[in-house]
Amino acid sequence: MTKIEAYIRTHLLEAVHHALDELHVHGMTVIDVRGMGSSKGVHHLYRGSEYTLTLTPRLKLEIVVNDDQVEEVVEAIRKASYTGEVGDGKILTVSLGQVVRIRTGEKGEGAL
Amino acid sequence: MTKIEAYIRTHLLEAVHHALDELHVHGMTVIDVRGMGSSKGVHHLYRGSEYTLTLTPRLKLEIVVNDDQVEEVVEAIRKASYTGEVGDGKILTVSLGQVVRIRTGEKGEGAL
Amino acid sequence: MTKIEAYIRTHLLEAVHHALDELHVHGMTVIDVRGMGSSKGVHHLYRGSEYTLTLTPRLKLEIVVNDDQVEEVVEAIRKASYTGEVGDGKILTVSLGQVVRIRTGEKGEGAL
Amino acid sequence: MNPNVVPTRRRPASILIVPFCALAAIGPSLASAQGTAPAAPPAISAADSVWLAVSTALVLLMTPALALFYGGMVRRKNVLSTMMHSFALMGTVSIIWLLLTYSLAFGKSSGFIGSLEFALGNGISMKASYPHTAMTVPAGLFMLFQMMFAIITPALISGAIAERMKFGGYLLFTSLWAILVYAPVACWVWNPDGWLYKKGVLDFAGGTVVHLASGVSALAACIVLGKRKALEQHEPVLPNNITTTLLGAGLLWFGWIGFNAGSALAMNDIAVSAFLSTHVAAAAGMLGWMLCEKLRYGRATALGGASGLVAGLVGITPAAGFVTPLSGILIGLIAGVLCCLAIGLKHKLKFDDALDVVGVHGVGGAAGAVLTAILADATVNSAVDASLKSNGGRGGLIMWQIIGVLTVAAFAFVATLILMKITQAIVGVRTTNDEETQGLDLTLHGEAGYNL
Amino acid sequence: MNPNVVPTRRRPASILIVPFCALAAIGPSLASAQGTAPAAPPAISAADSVWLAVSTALVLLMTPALALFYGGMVRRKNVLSTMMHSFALMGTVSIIWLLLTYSLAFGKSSGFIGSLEFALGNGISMKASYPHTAMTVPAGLFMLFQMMFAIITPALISGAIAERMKFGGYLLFTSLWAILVYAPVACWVWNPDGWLYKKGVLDFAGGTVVHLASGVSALAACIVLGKRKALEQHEPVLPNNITTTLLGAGLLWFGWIGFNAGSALAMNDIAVSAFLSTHVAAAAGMLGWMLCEKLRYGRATALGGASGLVAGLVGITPAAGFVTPLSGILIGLIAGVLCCLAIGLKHKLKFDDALDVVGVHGVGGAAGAVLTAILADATVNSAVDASLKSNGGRGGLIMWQIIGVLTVAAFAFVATLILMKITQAIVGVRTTNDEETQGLDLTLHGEAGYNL
Amino acid sequence: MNPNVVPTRRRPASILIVPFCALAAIGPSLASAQGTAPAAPPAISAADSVWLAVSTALVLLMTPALALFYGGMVRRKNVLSTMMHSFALMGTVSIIWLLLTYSLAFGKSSGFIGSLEFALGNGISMKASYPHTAMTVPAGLFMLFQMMFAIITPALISGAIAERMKFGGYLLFTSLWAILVYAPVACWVWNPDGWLYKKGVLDFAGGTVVHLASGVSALAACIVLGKRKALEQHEPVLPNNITTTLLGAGLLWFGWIGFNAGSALAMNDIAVSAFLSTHVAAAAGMLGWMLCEKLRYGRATALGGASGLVAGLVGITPAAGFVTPLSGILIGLIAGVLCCLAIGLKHKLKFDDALDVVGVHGVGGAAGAVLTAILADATVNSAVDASLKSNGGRGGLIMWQIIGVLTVAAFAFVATLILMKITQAIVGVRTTNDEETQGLDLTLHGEAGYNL
Ligand SMILES: Nc1ncnc2c1ncn2[C@@H]1O[C@H](COP(=O)(O)OP(=O)(O)O)[C@@H](O)[C@H]1O
Ligand SMILES: Nc1ncnc2c1ncn2[C@@H]1O[C@H](COP(=O)(O)OP(=O)(O)O)[C@@H](O)[C@H]1O
Ligand SMILES: Nc1ncnc2c1ncn2[C@@H]1O[C@H](COP(=O)(O)OP(=O)(O)O)[C@@H](O)[C@H]1O
Repeated sequence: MTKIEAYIRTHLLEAVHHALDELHVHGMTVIDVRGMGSSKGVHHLYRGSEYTLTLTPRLKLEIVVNDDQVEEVVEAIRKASYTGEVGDGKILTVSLGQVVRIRTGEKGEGAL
Repeated sequence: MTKIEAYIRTHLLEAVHHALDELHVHGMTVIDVRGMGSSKGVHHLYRGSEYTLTLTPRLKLEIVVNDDQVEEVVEAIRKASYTGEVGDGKILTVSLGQVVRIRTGEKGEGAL
Repeated sequence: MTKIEAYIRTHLLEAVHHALDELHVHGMTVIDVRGMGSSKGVHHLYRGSEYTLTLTPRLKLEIVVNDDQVEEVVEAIRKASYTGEVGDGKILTVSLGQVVRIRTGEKGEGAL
Repeated sequence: MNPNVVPTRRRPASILIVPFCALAAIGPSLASAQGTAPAAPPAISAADSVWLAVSTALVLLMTPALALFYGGMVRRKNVLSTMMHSFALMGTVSIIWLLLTYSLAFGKSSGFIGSLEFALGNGISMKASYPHTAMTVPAGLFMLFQMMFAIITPALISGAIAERMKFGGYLLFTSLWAILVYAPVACWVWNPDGWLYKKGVLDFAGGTVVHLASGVSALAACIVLGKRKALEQHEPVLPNNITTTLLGAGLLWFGWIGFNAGSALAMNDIAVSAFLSTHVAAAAGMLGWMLCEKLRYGRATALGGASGLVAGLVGITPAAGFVTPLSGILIGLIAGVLCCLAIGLKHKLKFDDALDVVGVHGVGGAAGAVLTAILADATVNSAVDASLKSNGGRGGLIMWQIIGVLTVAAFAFVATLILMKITQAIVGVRTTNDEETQGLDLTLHGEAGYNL
Repeated sequence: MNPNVVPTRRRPASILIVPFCALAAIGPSLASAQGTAPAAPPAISAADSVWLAVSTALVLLMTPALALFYGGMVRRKNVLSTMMHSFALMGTVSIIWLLLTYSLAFGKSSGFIGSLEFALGNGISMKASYPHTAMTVPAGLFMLFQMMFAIITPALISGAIAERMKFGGYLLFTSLWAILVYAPVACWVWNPDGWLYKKGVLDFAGGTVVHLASGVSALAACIVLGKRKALEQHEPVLPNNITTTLLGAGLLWFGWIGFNAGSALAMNDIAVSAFLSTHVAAAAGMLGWMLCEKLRYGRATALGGASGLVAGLVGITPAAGFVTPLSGILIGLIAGVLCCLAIGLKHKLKFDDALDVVGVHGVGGAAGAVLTAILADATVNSAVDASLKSNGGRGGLIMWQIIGVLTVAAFAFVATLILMKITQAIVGVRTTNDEETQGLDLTLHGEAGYNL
Repeated sequence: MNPNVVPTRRRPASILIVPFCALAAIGPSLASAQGTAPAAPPAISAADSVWLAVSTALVLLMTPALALFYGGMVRRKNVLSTMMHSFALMGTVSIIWLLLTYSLAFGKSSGFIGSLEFALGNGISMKASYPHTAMTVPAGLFMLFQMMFAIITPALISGAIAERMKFGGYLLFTSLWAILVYAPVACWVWNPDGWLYKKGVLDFAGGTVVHLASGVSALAACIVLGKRKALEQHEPVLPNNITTTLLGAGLLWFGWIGFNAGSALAMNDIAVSAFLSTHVAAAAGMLGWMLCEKLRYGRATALGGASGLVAGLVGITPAAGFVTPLSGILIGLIAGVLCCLAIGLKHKLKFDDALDVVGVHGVGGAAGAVLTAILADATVNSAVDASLKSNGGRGGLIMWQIIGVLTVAAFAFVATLILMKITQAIVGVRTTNDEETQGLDLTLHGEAGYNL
């Protein structure tokens, strides 16, 4: 089993969600994060004090899939979260030890 | 060393916390997340516009333990976060490279 | 490729940020979390009801780096997030399968 | 007993003290003439009417203020349902009051409940004053002013039943309560024919009618309702937004000026005294509560300060127009400290009074009523003089004031128990465990307070 | 036609009904004398002036209240830009009104637009009353009171164009609108020389001038602006903070007392009637909307309650000083239910009226205006009698009221289309996609509403 | 010099201009009689009393409003401690004022400090007017009105010392300041025996007493306290909730009507002028600041708009009842732009004035005082005429006004330095580094503002 993690732009969640649906991937966890990378960051202005916050709002997605699905899911996420502008983000894969479904106690593939 | 990750229902945090105490596991990190899976999601109604938000509030737990503790901890979490209703969540394990305790610089088991 | 994860004190973000800059590491994702460990937790008082919240605000940092950089980055984070008081936190490393840059589709080292 | 010498919170405004404007306008001669010939109702005073209209608007604002005060203290998942408890009564009780309960409270009466003479808003003049007591303001305005009191009183109860009551059940219960508890009690104490009123019981702005009645009813209501699951499971119950509660407290202080100083029903020395004693009592209440916290817990909190100023305002409500400024400080201080201690009762006695309505309004209201009898000063308000006389001195006044407190408390408690049981039988009162854990905002109203 | 018998929302305050204070002071004799000799302007009344000053302050508060009401309903990334839409007009329109538009609205007029006699604040006395109608308050105060109406009216429109309009474009458009739409319409309906005013059209506090005009203009404005991207992409658009919206609604209710009861321009029976009918209409509006939701969606919401009380207030605005309390309940109820249904139109007709200005203020304003003609009661306000007479009875009044609604609606709609197009040509009206996705707070103002 | 011809902000309300109500009631004859025989105090006017009571309530609301205004601007971890800084003074200063400082400010005086004649609230009548100047309102009400000014002035200082001051130290310092700085300054400028008052220095509603004094003291206080660690470490300091600050600004604008127009102490042409100039100054101040931001930073912000309207209100405070509406616009505009630039000083001069009290209230207050002398208009307020005469023309008035500014500034600055040092010695003023990093809400008060 593998966990796919993706850092994406906040407003592209719907698009990724849609792309996953088409692959019949229905399980996902979303986390509000702040990220920095190649992009410049955002300017804030409060009573004349200007701040450039390099950390800008992003979403982190975590999707546990069977290993055979990894390729297509990664590709689907990439397409759906692509804009071509600096700041699009990254997709990572982490291989998991075990996966347990709390409700049933099923392990491994059955847990999804 | 292994990191146990669990997606659970928000109101079961206290229960899991309690279960971990009994195993003398005192280190944990909790993250507010939104998740989707088999459960239907929640209906919102604003001035006649109805939305079904498939992403519902969940908690993600991250617990670093020694490999020999993994089984009992996973089981303890499963029991404590179990309701039997769709939406209970998942537990994952990720094997770690190294673990460092910032305060002391201790590595590995000593870091916990 | 490796993902370095660190649980640190919220007010030390700037310091770590600075330390990473010096290593020319510009990519990072920051997550607001609550953590417990050796430290006692914080007292809240509302109309005579006192609560000790063992979960206190912390930040989780996620930094993807090339394997050759892991050591120096971990060390840099440790130095920057060190106070010597109980509650400084932990640093973990997780080895990744693949890493993809959404904007370009580059994989592996090129993705950073 | 000749009503013209009955001490009232109303008469000073209209007869014993002649409104300034009349003075300025018509001069002492006619003024004293009025004093001696109450038969002829005093002319309507535009200035007094403006003051009462403004006070009415101020008291109107207190219910949204209460929504904020309470809303900030509950958990985020229940913030809207809690605020709705106050807002919704601005809808239901306003209509009920105009159509029915104003008449039950202020219509001609045998002493226990008013007649239907004003039912459906009949016979409420926008030009002439309320017929049964001498006033210098139009009856319609007096009715509106009293309406605001009728709205906020049941809303106060909502703090006790927060986070676990069915919305339908809440609406039914509060409507019944407005008719069967508030109206009678208001009649007893404020209707010129009311039996407690005739005994010279002093309640300037509602210590008994508003705070004691709601505080005691809160106790009965939360006993019937039972504890929140979170308490049983010892989960921490953290207020979602104390800045909202502070805002509510600030607006309550502002509105309370209309509540107390407006209860003089005219702009005169009584109104000014009430304004002053009210303000310093709020100040002293805040300091008293914070001091109590500092001594007991080592720190003074913002929530404590907000609670303390409300406690001070509750304590001074029955006394406002009857006491000196220094007595105002004393009452506020006592109320602040006392309520700070009283909110501990619920833990000992194991009832779940979510937002401490019993400790603040019940205890504070009772204390205020008794302190009023002790500190009421004839030099501040000649009505006190009359009241002392008709009760054969201070002792008699205190005794009757205590009798008033006990009767109202007993009635409100029993009646509320019954009404809650009836509601339980008809539509139910308690939400399901699932609704309670998920939060009432989403499960009962389909909304989230914050989507931040 | 002799202006002295023209029915007006103003005259009752000053001539047909004699202010209390005058009464109390000078006695019936002179009072009736005034009634018969309006040539001699009535004396300035301090009490009436206090009431109008207070009412002005209350209406002033309504614009910040609107900022909160609207601000809570948008997405968190646009909360400040939305609140700025209301606050900024407190800056621009206040100045424009003093320098120009007060004169265009209330200066001597041919019936369609006022002269420049008061331009740059000239000839506005702080001592003497407005010269063209009999009033008991200083002209400067009357001008200030009207200024607050001029501010909030264009601010109401901002709800329709929220989350996607350029700030510069917004400021230009609203300034043009204040001059070229609000001033003329106010002149037609409220200027004693106004052509609709002379026809005896009844608009007590602005159902036509304020709500209908802004509601219809909102439709035109959001048509020109187009839909938000989020809607096209069917993203959920969740209100960021409904507690803020509830606070705004509470403050609006509070301020609306000044808006409606203050429009009597004196403290008298008309003011009291207006206060009462306004309050119960708000109450009934809240209940109506919540009932409608309960029946349609199975649950009543807090946002619905807040929307309903505003709908009730919108509905009663033109009627306030003309109808009985029971009619007030009826109007509020109808407005609440009607607006609850009307906000569905935008989905059918596919225009993006972000915060339902059309459904609430357009529909509610129109309904209120017509209901005013149907329910206006001569026993409440003798101006109704005059208006009925001059229109040859109820039928004629209703007809003229409808004509008034249609003319104002048509004018406001067309004029707004043109002004939006002009603004588009000069500075542009629509933000870029990028600004819209990132949020206007950061992209247009460089701020985040919340850094929690 | 005969006090009866001393120009005052108070006399116009009572003698030079006869209250409307009196006019309406008693007619010109007696009116002019009053004008010529000030010896006999004018009758109490109910209408004037209502206006002052309402104004008092409005100013009361300004301190909670300030708590919101400031609370929204600090970091979330300090929101409650910052709000407490305002709320707590509603407790302490209210009591201190009644018991002591009212007498020190307004008791019979040698010119520098008042006697103890009113100490412990003695001799403050609820019926008769303040003995040392002719007024048409009861002394008790005048005392209450002034109390609200005494509360908010030290609260203004709290913005400068936010996020790093011990709560105990804050309470001690502000109490000392209320007694040893506010009372004397109020005596100099507003007591009929005050030495600056006798020089004909014009301060209608507190430009010198309230804003300049607090602004300069803020500078001294934050110098003693030192910089926040966050600033030294160049961490971004982001306001936690600007919607809260906007709400505060809206309520401040609302309350300021009472602050300025209420300072006429009667409902008359002066009050109306003050209301009008105050409102347009706030409007112009908002536009001025936003314009300044637009030019300097390319964007206008919501926080800037809120700051600008406050700056405009600060600027007009000393001038309100003395200038024409157009001068009001000018003063507001200047104040808005000037303060927008002035808040940059702290970066250059390296003092940590957290919420820009120096830049807004210090600079704005000083500018307002001088502009008052330049623009004060005898046709608006005959007191200006008297003041010009007694100072030998405009030049003399300006000179004396500047002397007033400099003396008050010097005194407030030095006295604050000393009081802060004393406080430091007794209970300490600065929180520990740990408290500062964790946030004062949790460490000093044991609360979190938000548990969302
Ligand atoms: N090395 C990294 N480690 C962790 N997160 C990263 C890293 N690089 C980028 N990110 C995440 O991806 C987001 C976008 O990355 P960025 O480099 O700005 O875009 P791009 O990949 O188009 O150059 C960042 O905001 C951050 O959340
Ligand atoms: N494939 C997945 N990847 C990541 N998180 C998941 C996945 N499936 C479920 N989750 C998390 O677990 C939570 C509960 O899962 P769900 O499938 O609804 O319950 P159940 O396991 O009882 O069917 C989800 O809200 C989500 O946070
Ligand atoms: N076993 C663990 N698993 C996950 N997170 C942990 C663990 N132990 C500590 N943490 C994180 O590190 C933070 C600090 O740890 P703590 O043990 O309190 O400090 P120290 O390492 O100095 O003893 C905690 O708040 C928590 O977020």
